[in-house]
Amino acid sequence: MMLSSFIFIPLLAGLLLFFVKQENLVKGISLAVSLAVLAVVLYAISIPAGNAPLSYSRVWLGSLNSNFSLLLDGPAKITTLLTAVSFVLIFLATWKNKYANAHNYYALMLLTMAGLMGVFLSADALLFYFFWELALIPVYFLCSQWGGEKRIAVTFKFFIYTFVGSVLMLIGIIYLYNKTAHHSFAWESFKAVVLTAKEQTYFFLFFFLAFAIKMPLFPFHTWQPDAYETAPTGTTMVLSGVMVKMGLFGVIRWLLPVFPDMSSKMAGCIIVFSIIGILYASLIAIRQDNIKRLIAYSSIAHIGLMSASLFANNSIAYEGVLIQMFNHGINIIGLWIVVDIIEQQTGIRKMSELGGLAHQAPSLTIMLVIVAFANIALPLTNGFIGEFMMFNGLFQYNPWYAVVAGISIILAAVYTLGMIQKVFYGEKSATLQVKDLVPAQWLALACIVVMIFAAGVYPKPLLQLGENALQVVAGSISK
Amino acid sequence: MPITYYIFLAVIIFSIGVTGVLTRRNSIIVFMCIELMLNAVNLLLVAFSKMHHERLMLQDPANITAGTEAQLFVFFIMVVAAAEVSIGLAIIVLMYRKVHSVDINFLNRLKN
Amino acid sequence: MKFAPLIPLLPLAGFLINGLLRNKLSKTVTGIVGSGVILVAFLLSFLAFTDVQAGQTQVFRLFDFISVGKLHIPFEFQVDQLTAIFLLIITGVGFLIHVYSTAYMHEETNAHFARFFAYLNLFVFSMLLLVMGGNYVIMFIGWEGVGLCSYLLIGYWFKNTDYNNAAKKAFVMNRIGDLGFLVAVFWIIQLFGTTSYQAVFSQLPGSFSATDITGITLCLLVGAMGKSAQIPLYTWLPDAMAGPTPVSALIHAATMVTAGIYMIARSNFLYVLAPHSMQVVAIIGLATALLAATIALKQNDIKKVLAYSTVSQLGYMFLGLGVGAFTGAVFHVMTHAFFKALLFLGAGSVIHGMHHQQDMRHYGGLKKFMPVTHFAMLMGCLAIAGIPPFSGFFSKDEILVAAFAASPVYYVLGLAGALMTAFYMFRLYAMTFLGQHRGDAHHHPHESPKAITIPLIVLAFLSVVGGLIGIPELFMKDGHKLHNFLDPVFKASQSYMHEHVHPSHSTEWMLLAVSVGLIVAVIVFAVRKFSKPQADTEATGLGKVLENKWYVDELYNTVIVKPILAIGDLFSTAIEKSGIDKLVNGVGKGIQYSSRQLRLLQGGNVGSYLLMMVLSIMLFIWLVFYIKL
Amino acid sequence: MNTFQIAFWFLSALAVFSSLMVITRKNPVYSVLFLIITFFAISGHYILMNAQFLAIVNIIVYAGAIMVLFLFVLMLMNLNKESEQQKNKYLLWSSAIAGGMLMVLLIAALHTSNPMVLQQPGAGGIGLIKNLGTKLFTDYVVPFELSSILFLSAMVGAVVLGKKGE
Amino acid sequence: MNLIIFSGLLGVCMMFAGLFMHSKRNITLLATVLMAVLLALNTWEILHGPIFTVNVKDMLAITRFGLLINEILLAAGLLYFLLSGSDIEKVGNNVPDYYALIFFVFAGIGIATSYTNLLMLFLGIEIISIPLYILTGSDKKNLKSIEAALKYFLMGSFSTGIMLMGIALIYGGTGSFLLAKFNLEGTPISYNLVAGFLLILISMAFKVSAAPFHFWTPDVYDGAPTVFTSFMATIVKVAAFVAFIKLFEGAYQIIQAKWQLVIAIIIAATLLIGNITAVFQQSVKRMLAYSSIAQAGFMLFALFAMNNWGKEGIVLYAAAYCLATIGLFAVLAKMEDYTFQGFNGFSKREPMLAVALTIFLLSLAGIPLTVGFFSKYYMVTAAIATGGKYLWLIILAMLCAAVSVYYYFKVIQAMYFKTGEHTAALPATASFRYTVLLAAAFVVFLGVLPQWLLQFLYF
Repeated sequence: MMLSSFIFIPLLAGLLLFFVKQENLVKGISLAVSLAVLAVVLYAISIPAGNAPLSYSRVWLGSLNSNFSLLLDGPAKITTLLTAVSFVLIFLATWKNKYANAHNYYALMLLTMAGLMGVFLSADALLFYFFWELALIPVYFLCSQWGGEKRIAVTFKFFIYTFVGSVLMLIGIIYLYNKTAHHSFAWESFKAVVLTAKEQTYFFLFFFLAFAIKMPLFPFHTWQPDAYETAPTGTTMVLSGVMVKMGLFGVIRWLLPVFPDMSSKMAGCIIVFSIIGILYASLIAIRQDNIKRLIAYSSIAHIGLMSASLFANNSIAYEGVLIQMFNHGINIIGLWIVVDIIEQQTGIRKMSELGGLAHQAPSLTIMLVIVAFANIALPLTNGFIGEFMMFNGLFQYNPWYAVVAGISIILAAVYTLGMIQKVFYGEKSATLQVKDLVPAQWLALACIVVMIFAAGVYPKPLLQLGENALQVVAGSISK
Repeated sequence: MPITYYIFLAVIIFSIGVTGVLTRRNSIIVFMCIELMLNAVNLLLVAFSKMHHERLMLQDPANITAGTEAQLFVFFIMVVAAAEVSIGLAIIVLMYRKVHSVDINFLNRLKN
Repeated sequence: MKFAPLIPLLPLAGFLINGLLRNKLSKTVTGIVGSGVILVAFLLSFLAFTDVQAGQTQVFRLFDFISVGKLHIPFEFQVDQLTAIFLLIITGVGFLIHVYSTAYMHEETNAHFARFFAYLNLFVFSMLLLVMGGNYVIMFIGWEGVGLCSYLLIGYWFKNTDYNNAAKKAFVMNRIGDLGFLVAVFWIIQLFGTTSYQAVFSQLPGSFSATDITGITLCLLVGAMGKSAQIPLYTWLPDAMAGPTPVSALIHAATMVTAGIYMIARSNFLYVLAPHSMQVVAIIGLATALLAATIALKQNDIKKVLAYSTVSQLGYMFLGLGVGAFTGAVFHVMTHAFFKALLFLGAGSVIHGMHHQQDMRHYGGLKKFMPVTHFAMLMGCLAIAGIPPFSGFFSKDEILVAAFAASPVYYVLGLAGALMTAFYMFRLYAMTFLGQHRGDAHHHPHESPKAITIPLIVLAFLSVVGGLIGIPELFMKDGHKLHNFLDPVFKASQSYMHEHVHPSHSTEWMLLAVSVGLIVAVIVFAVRKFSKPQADTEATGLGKVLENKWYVDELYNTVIVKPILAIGDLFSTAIEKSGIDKLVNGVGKGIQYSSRQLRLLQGGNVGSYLLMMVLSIMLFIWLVFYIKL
Repeated sequence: MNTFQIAFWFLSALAVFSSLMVITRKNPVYSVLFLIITFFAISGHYILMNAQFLAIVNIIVYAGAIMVLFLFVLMLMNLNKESEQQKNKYLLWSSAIAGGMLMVLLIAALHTSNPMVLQQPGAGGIGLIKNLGTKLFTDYVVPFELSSILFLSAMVGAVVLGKKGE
Repeated sequence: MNLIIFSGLLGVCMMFAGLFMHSKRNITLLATVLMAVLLALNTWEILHGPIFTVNVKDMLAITRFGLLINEILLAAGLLYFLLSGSDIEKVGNNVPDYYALIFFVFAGIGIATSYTNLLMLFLGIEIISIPLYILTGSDKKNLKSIEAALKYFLMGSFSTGIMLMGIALIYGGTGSFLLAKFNLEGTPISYNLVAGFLLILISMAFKVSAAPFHFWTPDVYDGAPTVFTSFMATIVKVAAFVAFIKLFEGAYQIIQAKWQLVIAIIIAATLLIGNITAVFQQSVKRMLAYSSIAQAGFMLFALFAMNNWGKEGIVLYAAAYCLATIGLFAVLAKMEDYTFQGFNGFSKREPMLAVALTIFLLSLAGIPLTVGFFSKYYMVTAAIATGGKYLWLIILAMLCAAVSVYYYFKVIQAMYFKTGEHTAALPATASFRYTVLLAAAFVVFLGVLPQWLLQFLYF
């Protein structure tokens, strides 16, 4: 019951918000709801589950054998925690932002949250697909309604692109369902399904394509920079911080355990593509002048590393991905918050037109520098832990992959430092007027900074969250 | 006569009807060609009726109504054709009243 | 000893206090906090040192840092002989630099002043983490930490784009090295299953393949190259002069650049098992020493000369490491810390006195304006040139002798480097302090305040006597105290060294005589030549090449930076926009195009509709009757 | 060749010929008349196959009522001239060929379908009104009644479409 | 059976109502009430059996499936009257006659969902078709309407000819018109039978507007008065589908391998043509016409698979498609501009309707949480359950579903993200808005619990 409250609290609150017209009340409710969810999530993940993870199941579609079943295992713990934390941060950081029809905006945000929670919790393939799409629909409206220029076309491309991936996944889900022993959508029976080699190839690819587009993995990434650039920043935070994790999570929950043989067979190919993507995105990021696109490409590079590590077929990389999912989410939200503050005040997102903001906004600068360094995995920040483990795992899979992928840490330094330099350093600009952080923003960024260091210095609690999952996947890898 | 002859005959007339539908532009003639097609079908049905009647009579001489269902079907086809004709001609007349033409290609606003 | 974990925490505390309260604290408080924590750390280090001297080494396991499956990386500190030496150097020299900074940076506003001290403290913290770490991962944390701090400090004056670029360059080049280090760490994890020094070294020599060990050591070397500014990753160090002078002193003397030496010395056991790597270390060291020395010959910026001299001296240390003289290398680190800190701080004093003029061509005759600085600098120059009994003599001599033992070629080239060192250092000395003053008449140079001169005097003293802890056998039996002290660290590996034939005492005497004689000759020549004002002529030929640092920066720019940017452009325009994205959009466009074409089927003509229907019927009849399935 | 066969061939030839005429005559009135001839020929076939009732109905309903209706409309519209525009030549020929091909295909598909040979007329009374009527009002009463709905709607339709005064 | 008898009778009632009632409003009201009565009668039949026992003599067989479909279609019809009644009034003067014709169509639907004899199929299809020809041409002032009627009529009669040829050939092959007699396992398959089935298949494909026999659909749907397009595109089409499925239900196994290929080709062509052509349309009405072709492609999966999934899928599809399309057309009929631009800024004009329309469009696109998702889901499941041989077809179908998102979402984009010239509210009553919203809510309800509807198949 507690698990379903992860979904239903934001869902019901979101529906309610459509009818609340006062802007401040709406904001307050959203923040309160996200805090409430965070509280519930924290409580749920702190329950020592013993060997059996927390779960909940109820018959949904009897004749289809599809249940409303939720499961809070390691990956789910991390991703739900990320979701809950992210939304609190987002609501906090964008407290001052003005939106036309704010109630609709916040309602859709909460619906997105519900969808995301559902994706991360479902242990039933049909339910998973349901939420998979449901998370997308509010985002479509958010981006199309409150986004920047060309928002309609860009969002549409994003939507159709991901939709194509997910319909293919649907075919896969139905096919597997048909192959299960008792026609069931349950995760357990999916894991037990026996397929021929040819079927495995097809349906592995179907599932993978859906996840790869969502992540996004090179070369399916082209929707992403545009979408990040045009979406309203609050939504961009959701997209980049949490939503891209849907793809990774999908791989963790539905691809690796269900297609263990195929996963190791295709691993080489996928890792190569991931690594190409890492370098490719990093190199493009170096040449970006638009700060939002820069962050978008940096995200592609980071996600590429995570996807490569997921297939590296060892527990260190896997665990690294889990905690990096959380850390990357936090860090990139931090980056977006800063970008949003700058854009809200100056209306500029071209780095060449910015500069010298450090004089006017020292706190902002410091926060950004910390977040940026966490983003390029400086030790003692959270980014390091995950990347260290992922590179380590990748190295064990194939040293050359780790070395080539490792070039990205150099390139990441280049573009991140370039960004800091162009935006914050240099002579004080006469035309740009930037005020330093307001309390809500300060609080959000401070939370992020604290999390960055906490997870960077003492990552054990986070690592333990994922440990449970480790056994699950380790079991399926050896299957 | 072998039944195939009747089949051929019906198919020939049917095809002539189809050809007429395809080649003519006068909607009344097109409609007449459709009637021709229906008559070909009727002919075929009657032939099959006869065929099955004879086949079944060989098995069971008492079954004198064997095969009549096809003839009744023909009867119904005629009924329906009559109804169809009344509507069809009404539509054609309607069109003629508006545009003074019965050319099927004359009205061509709905496309693409 | 039990307070040892506090040593890095103190600077961290200083960093936090200065950093978080930067708007509230006065400069005095900031200075006291900033220097005070280092002083306390130095005292604690000294206590630890005495404990170590008494033979007590210890590993502090604080908590589990990363612990997954079979991999356990604890957050641990290890204090042994090598660490103790480095602790003393870092906190000792670091403290002097902090004191010096209180005066040097006094013109900054409160907040920036505090920021500066916060960075300095963080720098020391990172370096302490680096040398105290009980495993490679902790070392890596410090390793990257110093990179970060160098970035922050070099770009301290963030208004200036050139400074920012220098800072970025430093960080990026360090990152290249860091990648090597990181790969080495992964390799170590794969090979040994752990990263703790004790656990790793206790498995050696073992039956590991030479490839693995060579690979690990080479990767570590890449890391060391980045941090210790060796060819090909040395170009950031001269540019790092963009930072305030105390920062240069800190980077060049006490921290950061010595990290590479520390790391290789720490991994000595691995290196001795990989003779090829050793050779590479030696060759790179030698090449760096020579290259940097040649460049230093023609530089006019006082800090640039010192910077290249640092690179050159680091090359010596690498040479020492490469030929197996680990003690010698560490020894040179120590003496170098003294005299290079001295030289930089002295140069800072000069710059301070000369109102931020750094070009030596505008100096001259400062001897009479700044006597203390002059004296200290002279000591420093003598020490770095290797005149006995100054400290540099002993350490450099030890390395050269070891190099001779490995190969006379190393020795000859090393000696050539040493001669150049003497030459450019005394060129610097002469141009700065001797002759006539060439600067503006109305900007009178002045001696620096006490907070600057006292550290200079202390360092001058250390530069003079610092070498005495390592007197070679030649002069005194058991005179090499440092060797004895460090012996436990290197003992295990020494037995696996390829024994070089140790030169006989007579050879050693001869070598000494030759080197000292030549150096003195060079010094005399340099002093004579550069005391007089130089004709301001355009350099030509080799001179121009040297003045432009062998055009290495330009080479890197053309061969690496520009192609990468070009590839980035290519990717973002050709492949991203008109490649992949066009393909994706092309699908959409294709559908729209086919939509436009397909709707032409719907011509609005009943006749053609019927015709198409009939044709379709025929198709299906044909399909059903004439296609066998 | 007996009379039955002679009648068969004659009627078949007549039917095919006149139906060809239907689709080739420019003047729609001729087409109608040839169609009526075709109906007569077909009715002749019905008689050959003992379907006397249908033969009569065919003539009364089709030739008598329906075709007169057609003729009436044609006359009403004054379309008895050769006013019909020709189709595009290519379309015309392709249509004709398509029709021919359809015939060939169907014949080819069905030429071996059934070896059954029909007997001479007179055997059995399936075409008698009595038999048909019995069957129609017992087994086929449901469709018979339901066809009234069809007529009702046709009637309503004629009103809806034909009524003036909009 | 109740449906067939009473819809005929009620049709006659409507005919005569015109004599006594002169207020169009009242006529609509009467028709709505009568439709509700019809719905109640069908419900009664589901629960308690028919009111009259008629000896149908192998002509009809009332099945639960048929009754459920009737029930859905009647409910859709009621919704249609409620939403579009006021627009029916505007088509012309013969309002009672239009209603009468619609009731007659329902009689045809009753036949089409329960026939067991090809004669009844033929009659049913004709009873459905002939009123539709009339309704299509009922806007006599409008040349488009007449053109549509002519086209529909000519092509419809042509396809009737094809169907009759097919029936004749089948009769030649089997000697019977009974569906039950077709499944002659073990006996050699006669060519007559094959050709006959093929021809019937083609004519039924025509009726459900499957490509390449779909050509009439866009033109007729576009030209007919919008209210009647709504009726034709939804209720009638579903009925035709059910008739189609019933036809092949018994006869299918005989020649399954070949049939599957033929139907697969038809499905592929239908999906491609429907979806792709819809992309470039400028008029929402015409887009919906193509979309109805596209949806037909999905419904054909039921025929392709011919298993229980497909049947359940058709039930859901009937509900999904009718609700959404009737709702869309009802709003469309009140719009002054049928192009996509006409919907610009619609969310400002009619926020409630915009939400409902969005839900309808999402349902048509097959997005989860709407019944449209489950209807597509069941179809795909049905197809997959036949084995992996036609995976390409399923992939194609799903990709086409993605294409369909393109044109459905264009309406959503126009409604929400663009600003339009028209700002006044639609000429619609509050009850209209609430009814549409209720229908949308029902779409969502079925989208969460499709079982609620499907359970009626099996109790």
